[in-house]
Formats: sequence, structure tokens, C-alpha cells
Amino acid sequence: MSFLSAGRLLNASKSLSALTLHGLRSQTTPKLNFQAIQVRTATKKVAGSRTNMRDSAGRRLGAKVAENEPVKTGQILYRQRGTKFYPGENAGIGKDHTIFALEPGYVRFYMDPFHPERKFIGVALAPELRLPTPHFSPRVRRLGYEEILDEKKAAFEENNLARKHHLLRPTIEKQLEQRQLQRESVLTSYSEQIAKLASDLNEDEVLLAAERLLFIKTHIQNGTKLSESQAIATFTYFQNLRLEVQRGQTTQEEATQLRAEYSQLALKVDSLISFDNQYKLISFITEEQRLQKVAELDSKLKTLFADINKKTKNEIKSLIFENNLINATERKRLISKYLKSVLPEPTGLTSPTEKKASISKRWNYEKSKVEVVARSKEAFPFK
Amino acid sequence: MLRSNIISQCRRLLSTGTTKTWASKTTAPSLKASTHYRDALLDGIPSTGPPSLRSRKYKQRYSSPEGINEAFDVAYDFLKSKSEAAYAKAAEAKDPQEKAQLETQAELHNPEVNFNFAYNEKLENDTQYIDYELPVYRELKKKHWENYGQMLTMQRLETLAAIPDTLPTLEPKAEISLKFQNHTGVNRWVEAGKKLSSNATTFPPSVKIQEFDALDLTKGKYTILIVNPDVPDIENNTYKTQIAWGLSNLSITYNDNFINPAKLLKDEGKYNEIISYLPPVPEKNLPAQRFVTWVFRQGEQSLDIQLQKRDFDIRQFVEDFKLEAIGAHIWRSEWDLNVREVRELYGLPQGTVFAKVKGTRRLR
Amino acid sequence: MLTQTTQGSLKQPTLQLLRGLRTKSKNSRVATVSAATQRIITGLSVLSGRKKYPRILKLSNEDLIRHDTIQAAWAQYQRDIRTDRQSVLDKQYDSIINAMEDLKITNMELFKIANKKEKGKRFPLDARIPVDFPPNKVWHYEVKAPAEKK
Amino acid sequence: MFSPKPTASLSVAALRQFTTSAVALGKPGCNTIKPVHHRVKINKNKLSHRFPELNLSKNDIRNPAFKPTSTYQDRVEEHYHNTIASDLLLINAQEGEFTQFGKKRREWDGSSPYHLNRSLRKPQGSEAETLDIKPHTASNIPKIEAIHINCYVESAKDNANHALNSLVQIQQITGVKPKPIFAKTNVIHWRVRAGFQMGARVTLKGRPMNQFLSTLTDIVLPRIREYKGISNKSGDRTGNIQFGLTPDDIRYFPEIESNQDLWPKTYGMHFNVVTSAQTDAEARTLLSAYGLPFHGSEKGTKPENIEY
Repeated sequence: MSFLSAGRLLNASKSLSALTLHGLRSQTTPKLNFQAIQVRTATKKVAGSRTNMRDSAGRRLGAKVAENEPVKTGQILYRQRGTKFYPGENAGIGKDHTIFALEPGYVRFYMDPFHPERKFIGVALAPELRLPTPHFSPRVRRLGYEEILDEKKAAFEENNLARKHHLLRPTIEKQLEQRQLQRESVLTSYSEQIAKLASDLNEDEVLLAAERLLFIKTHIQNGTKLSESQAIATFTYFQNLRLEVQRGQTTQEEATQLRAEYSQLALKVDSLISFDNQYKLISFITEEQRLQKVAELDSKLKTLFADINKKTKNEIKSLIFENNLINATERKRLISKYLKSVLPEPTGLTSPTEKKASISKRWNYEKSKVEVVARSKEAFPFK
Repeated sequence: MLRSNIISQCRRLLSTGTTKTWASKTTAPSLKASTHYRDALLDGIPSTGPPSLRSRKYKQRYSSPEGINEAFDVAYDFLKSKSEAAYAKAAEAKDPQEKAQLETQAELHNPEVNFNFAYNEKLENDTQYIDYELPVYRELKKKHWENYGQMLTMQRLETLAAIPDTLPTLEPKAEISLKFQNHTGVNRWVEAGKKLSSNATTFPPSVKIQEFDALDLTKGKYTILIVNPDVPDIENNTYKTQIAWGLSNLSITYNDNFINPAKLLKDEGKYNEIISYLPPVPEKNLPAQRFVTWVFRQGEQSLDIQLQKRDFDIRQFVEDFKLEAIGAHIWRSEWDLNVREVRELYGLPQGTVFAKVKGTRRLR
Repeated sequence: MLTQTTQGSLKQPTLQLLRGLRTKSKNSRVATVSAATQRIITGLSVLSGRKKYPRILKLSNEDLIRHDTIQAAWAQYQRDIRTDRQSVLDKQYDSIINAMEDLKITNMELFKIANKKEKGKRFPLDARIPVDFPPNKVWHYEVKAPAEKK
Repeated sequence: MFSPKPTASLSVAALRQFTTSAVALGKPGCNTIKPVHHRVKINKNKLSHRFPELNLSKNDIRNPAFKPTSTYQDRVEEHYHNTIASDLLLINAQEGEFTQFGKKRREWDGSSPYHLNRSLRKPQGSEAETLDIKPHTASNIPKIEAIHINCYVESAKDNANHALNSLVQIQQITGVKPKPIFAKTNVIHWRVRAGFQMGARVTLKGRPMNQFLSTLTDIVLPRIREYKGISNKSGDRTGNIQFGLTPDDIRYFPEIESNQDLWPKTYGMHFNVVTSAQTDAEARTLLSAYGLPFHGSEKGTKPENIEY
């Protein structure tokens, strides 16, 4: 009795009932004790608790579509336990391993050379296509998106932004306006300076030069070299000219003429005007000349730094901060050299007992012990 | 060896500048470290501390490991003798590949070359410190590229399906870096696969082609094709490929290889523009469009073709002109409010608006 | 303490959870952990690499390049030694083969003896690995093989 | 009446899953790796910006895993290169030697149609294939490549601490961190269950191996009373020699002997010396060069004509 597992009990009972109908042949079936069969033996045992004889309804697994059958998106292709079949192209797999179509197309059951031990179900987008698509050929793709033909609906959809963009839109537009205003103010200041620096330019040439210099300014601020920025400005201007011709606003001849004028203007402006460290316009100065000026400033500061008193102190500060030729790194170097918060060791050292002296402790690496340093007011000129 | 150690030690005390020089045959400046670091690099860290540390506090605290100076002197002489042998062989070598390989081997262990390469800008290289005309710097840069840049680009090309959608595959031989230098003033290299706004991509990009193999760059020419494989083809309910920009007959060198406005203006007539630049103008509600920049070696042939139609089959084009793909780059574009201005700027018709939900129409 | 084995229990009698067990008691008189458990705790600490690695050596840019140069020189030096050694062995092999061929021509019988396979060959037991301080008596001449002793 | 529980009620988690995390999120347990269209090997660790030091190579000093190795003279290695290699070349070299092919699996003669897809026949006269023996030249001189040490402690089935002690003992003797070994199968009457930690094993290579070899041959083996040596019959016919030491022999190791009370109980160990020799006989010749004694009769050579 023990060798019959619960799963097979039901079938065994059915076959036995069939046997009883044809009269028991001399088959030696073991004495079985079933509830379901109405066989009354001489002595009927007490009915025990029902631990077997139960089964769930069939899960209707297996294929739901045939080969080459047209399917819609999301249509279920195969129900299974575990992955007897794997999802192929344009097919997905659910949590209970159900395979469904991702695109409308025609079902294909196929093998993939990259996974020899697996069977795939995929959806080919066109009837004549076979799966798997060759490995190195471009993917077959369906556009699917439909054009909105109704004008009103299309306009509405175009302005229908995601909530985040919709909420951000006003602030962005305000920022754009601010930037525009700022550009105009810089343009006006540049055109005034250009008028002073390059007086022989006429009205619209000055405006064009101002725009060019503003364009170069934005690039230098972001770290591009000056020569590169100038080239980008010219190149972008020529591109715009080309597009005007493309849009039919100017003729080809005018464009070439404008192009020549612009390149001449560019040459002139680049040779007359250059930028200082605040991106203001100054008369042209080459890099060598600038470095030479910085060196002069350095030597002048050194002489002032030699004897520090009230007057020279302010002069040093003004020299460093008002100079418009030195860039940020050079200024930092000059500050660390001449605007020291504490003067080097010998000046201003006093005994710790001094009343007004400022005491500081530090670790001495040579003697490897803590030492006390007392300094009087002279050691802190720029306090 | 012992005698030279004693000399270098007392020289370190006198600090009169190092006398060590490598066996370099050429006097290229980039084979020497800058004087600021050279003495510390070759003769050991002075008592004032390593020059590469900025603040005096850390300079004071720093102590280099024991015995490194003596060991370095011995190692320097040993490697220098090896380098001389390699240079001698390189002198006789005839085949340029082998010659470059021997010169690389000779300079590969030069501490100054390694210092220059490790602590200077590699992409926008200053030939004073990193000069890619020298085969050793190309070798160091190639290893550096294969360690990160190459893998990243190939991963993005694969996951965004640029291969096989445009070309079937790619064996990367050159490093392609891309940057948009236009009215926005932005100065940042574009990472492969990045989504760019339509304002940023209004004007053509600047492409930098860094070759590593030992080639004669004076003869070989280069072609750049930027293709967009995601242009909607509404009649056939699929996507088609269009060419956004094409340049050919570009000549570069190992250092001057940045095809940017400056270079395009400088040799105006020398190169050929296959087709003018069409900026990304994606439609609303469509998935992001991919713009794949392919770079090819033309060999000696000159490619003077001018295309009119935007529809483009890149595989056919490459086959016809026997172009050898050496590198690629990819960026993506999505619809945004500024696309309307870009269309007006280029005189293009207004974009079609698509429904948000994908329809159910079959492909065929 | 350690759990004893219980008949039929599925779990292997594992160590009682030792983390957090106080090994040093506040007043030294009370020994909180038995010697056996203490031995196991030291055993565990011996096995783990925790806190046994020295702090990472932080080098300046120059020293890092100097260190790499030293490592490269050492690697090149080792490569040279290996190639020299192998070329010596190759020469030895060629000379053996030449000698064998000459012997083959001159005297076949000697050649057979020389070319015999020495299957059970052993190095003498006294030929030890050289040490810095060898014993006073380096070679024991009177050593007999066990068979001969009987 | 014995009635098996119906299997239908197995929970989802018990199903064999490819990725455990997928189940938690309700994702399908199906993992299809898409084939790529290029041949560049992509190392994802190098592309992520976490832990940049770990992307450096192991012999870069900035890598936390950097460990200087060649910091002392390895006299065993030098001894091999200075004397043993050339001697072995002389012993093994033979003029006019050719490759002796081992016993290989044989084809079916095709006399019956069923031979078509049948797996190959067994080699002649042996269960498994045997390796070819290639001519002995200067490039394949036998060398000791590794020593596997395996310490299975039977008493660990009752008391896990013995397994831990065997771990500590091997680390003490070799200076290399060992790996624990676990019982593979249930053996009821030995009261051993699968999954119990039963001992430790380690593979020694390079310098730790040489260090262990010199300690073994210089100090431990000479002090074992009447140590006959390694049996001439040991070996797996491909040039690897096995031998063992009893728990008492282990006490002769200097690392153990110097602190007796720390080791109330020691455990015996099996050693498998892996060499690049092609036969056991050559392996034994190689090992004898390191001072390892051998005993017993060797196949194919009568004891009396073993040259000492």
C-alpha cells in the first residue's frame, strides 16, 4: 500500500473500479481501503481522516498561440512553470514565467545559436521575417507612434509639458530675460569702450565688434584659450551667415561680402583690444608684455615690503587688488608673498612676558618638542 | 655603483641640481621633467620637502621611505643602460613599426617621462610636457585609454545599440573625444551616451582623434560621419538613418588632431564637407534620438563626394569607399522647448507632434 | 562555555557566540573566560588579518615615480637572470646530445650504458639545501643504506 | 501507513532561482545575457567610481592589497637553480627520445550503426586516460610547483573547536592563511553530517612553499625516530607525491615545539607535493634532491640497484 503516492491514488481508484465491473480476474491486486469506492466488504473499517485523494484543478498551462499567428501587444503566448521556453525578441516574461508579446507581430518558436540549450518564443514584426535576426544586422524596429493631425490637439500636446518642466518654465523664462538684460548692458559698455579704443570704426561695426567680444568673453570665462575663442566666434558668425542664406534672408553674394568684412573687422579688433582680469576691454597687450608688467609689479611690491609702515601697507593692498592685469593665480601668489598675515620670524618677536604680545604654540620638527612663540604688534601689519 | 651613490648623496646636500640624464637621443622638451620637480625626482626629496606638495605644513611633515634614494640611483643607472641598448637597436631598425616599438621600450622606464605623463593634462596635452609625436607617450596614453575610456565608449555603443544599428561592429584603434564649442560658451568634453539639449547642439561639434599606432599621418586622411539612426519614417512605420554631418580629407598629426573651429577655418580649402550640419531636432513624445559619430581612416584616397539627400546608408557608404572605422562616439537628443527655435534658425519645417501612447499599428 | 554535543541535534556543536564576551574583567581577580576559550579567541584573532596590516604608505608624486622606477628595474633584473639561466641549461642540453651522438658513432656499447634510463636514481641524503651556518660535520661517510645494514 | 506529503504546495522561494534578488522584487527568474557586438573586454569595476584604489594593479604601492614579497633571500629556490636543475637535466636527458603516448580513449570501429554517436571507448586496459611522456629537454626540467596540505580532523564532528584549532595549527606551521574544509556527505554510523566543519587545507606556492620545505627537511623529518621516509609506491602516476605526518610528528615543527602548552592537541596532516615531473619516478628523484628520504621497493627497479 505504501508505494502508491497521493498523486496516483485517484487514477488507481478509477482503474480498480473498472476492474470490478468486469469481474475480478485472478489479478493479485493488494487489499485496498478506499473511501470513494462503494465496495462493502464483510467488515468495513472505521473511516480514517482524509489526508489524500485531493488534487487541484488543471492550470491550463502550455502554448496559447500557434507558430506564425498574429498577436497583439501584451497577448500571452505561453503559460509554464519555470522556464521551459525563454522570452525571445519582442517578448517578455512575467513573474510566473508567462511569456507575452511586447510588440504586435507574428509568433515564432525558435532556437538561438548563442543559447544552444534553450528554446525561445519571440514575435517577428513582419510575416516574412524569421527569428533570430542575424547577429550583426540592424535591429528591426516598429515606430508605432501616431502623428496628431488635428491642429488644436497638436498645439495642446506640444505645450503639454511634464509637471516638473511646467512648474519650472516661468523661472527659466525670467532667468533668460535677466541674462538678456545683462548681455545688453555689457554690450553697451563694450561698444563705448570700443569707440574709445578703436575710434575709426563706424556705428554698426562697433556693435558687431561688441557682440564678438562678448561672445569671446563667455568662452574665456569657461577656460577656453583666447585664440580658440576668437576662432569659435568667427566660425559661429559664418555659420549664422550660411543659415541666413539657407533661409533666403540674404543672397549668396551679400553673404560672401559680409563674410569678408567680418573677418577684416575681426582681425582689426583682435589686434587692438584685449581683456583684463575683470573681462573689461583694454588696449591690446601681448602675453609677454602682460607678464613683464606683472614682474614690474612684483619688484615694486618687494621694495615696499622691505619697510612696512602705515602708508606702504595701504599702498601694497591697493597695488595688488586694483591691478587689472594679473590673473587669479598670480594675485594669490602675490598675496601669500606680500600680504602675509604674520611677518616672517625675526620681525616682531618678543619675550612671552610682554604685555601686549600674542602667544602661539607650535610643534618644532627639528627639536621635536612644543615651542612657544610670542609676537608683538609689528608682526601683524595687515590685521 | 657604490661610488656614484656617494657622489649623488653629497650632491643632494650641496643641492647644485641633478647631473642625471637619460639616454635620450632626441632633445624633445617633453623627455625632461620641468625644472621645478626634476631635482626632487632624480636626486631625492630635499630637506624643504617635495615640491609637488603645496602647503609648507605638509612639506615639513613629509618623509620619504628609507633607502629609496640609494635604491633609485642603482635602478636609474641599470635602466639607463638598458635604454641605451634599446636606442642602439632602434637606430638600425628599418621598419617604422619596430623602430617606434624600440624607442617606446627605451623611454618607457624613464622616470621623467612617467612623471610628465602622470601629472599633466592628457587630453588637451601641452607638448612641453606630453608630446604624442614620441611613441612612448602614445603607448602610455593607449594603456591609460584602454583602462577606462575605451571600455566606457564601447559599453555605451553596445547598450545604446549603436552597433549593430549603424555599423555592425567596431575594433577601436583611436580615442575619439567630442566637445560642443558654440554660442553657449560651454567648455566640457561630452561623455559617450550623454543626453544633450538642443541649444547645446545647435552648431557642429569639435572632434578630437587621438591615433596611437605608428603611422605616416602626413599621407593618411580621415573622414568623420555623424549619423542619426532614429529618424521617424511614418509611411513605413519604422525608423530610418540620416546623416547629420560629414567631413572628409581631414589631415591630422599626433598632437594637432582637434577638428575644431580654429582648425576648420585654418585649412579652409584642404578638407571637403560631404554635407552641411543638420542639428538634432527631435519630435515631441518620441524616444531619445542617438547621434553616432564615426571616424574612419581613408588611406591615401581623397573623398570628394558631396551628398544632397539626408537619407543615408552608412554600411553601403563604408563599403563603397573602403573606409576603415577606427573609433566612434555617441550622444543623445530629446525634444525640448528650444527645438522650435533651432528649426526656425535652420529654416526647417515645424516638427510633427506624436501621441504620447505608442499605437498598435503593425509594421507590415 | 562550549555547548556539548546533543544526540540527533542537527546543528554541529558550534562555538558559543564569542563576540562581545568580555575577556578582561574589571577586577582582575575574576577570570571571566576559561583558558580553553581564551586560546580559541587568540586563535580566531591569529587567523583574521584585521589590524595586522601596516598603514598604507602615502608617497608624494616624485617618490611614487621613484618607487615605480625601482620596481621596474628589479623586474627587469629578474628577467635577465631567468633568461641567462635558461640559456645555460639549453647549452648544457645541446652539449649532452652532441656528446651522445659522438659516443654513438665511436662506441655503441658505452653509448647504451650512458643512455640507460636511471629510474630509481636518488640524490645522496647528505646533500642538504645549503644553509648560512652549516654543521661542523658536513658529510657522514659511514652512513649505510638500511638494506646493507642487515 | 506511510503517506508522502503532496509536493504541489512547495513555496515559490523553493523553486530554483537564478537571481535571488529578482524574486524579492517579483521579477521573473529568467536571466538571458545578451550577446555583444564587439571584442573589447569591459571590466565593470573599473568603470564605477567607487573604491578607485582597488582598480590599481596589486603591485601598485597605492593599492591597499600591495604586499612586498621579495624582501629576503630564498635559498631553496637558489639551490634548485644552482645545482638541482642542471643535475636533473643530466639524469633525464636521453638522446633520440620521442614522445611516449599514454593510453587514450579509442574510437568505435563502426561495425554497428549504434556506434555513431556513442561516447568513445575506454582506453586499453585502464579506466582513465594516461598522459603522454614528452622528451626531457632543457625547457621541461621537473620543478616543485605547489604543496597542498590537507588536515581532516575526525574528532571535529563532536567538537568544532578542533576544526578551528587545525586551522590555527596550519597557519602556525606554514604562515599562510588556510581554508576550512567541510564534510561532504552524511555518514550516519560515523556520526558525520554534511556541512560540518571538519578541518583545514592550504596550497603553498613560491616562497612560503620553499620555507615550509626547508623546515620539513632540515628540522622536522630528521627528528622523527626511525622515520623510514616516503614510500616509493606513493604518487598519482602523473608526477605528484603524497605522504603524511602523524600528530606526534607535527610537534617537531619549531613553531609548535617552541610553545608546547599552547598546543595541547595537534592533528596529523596529508601533504601532496605537486611537481612538473611527468612520472612518479622523476618526481621522487627531484624530491630526494631536497633531502626527502624514500623507502620500499620502487616498481621497475630492484632495491639492490638503487644507487645511493
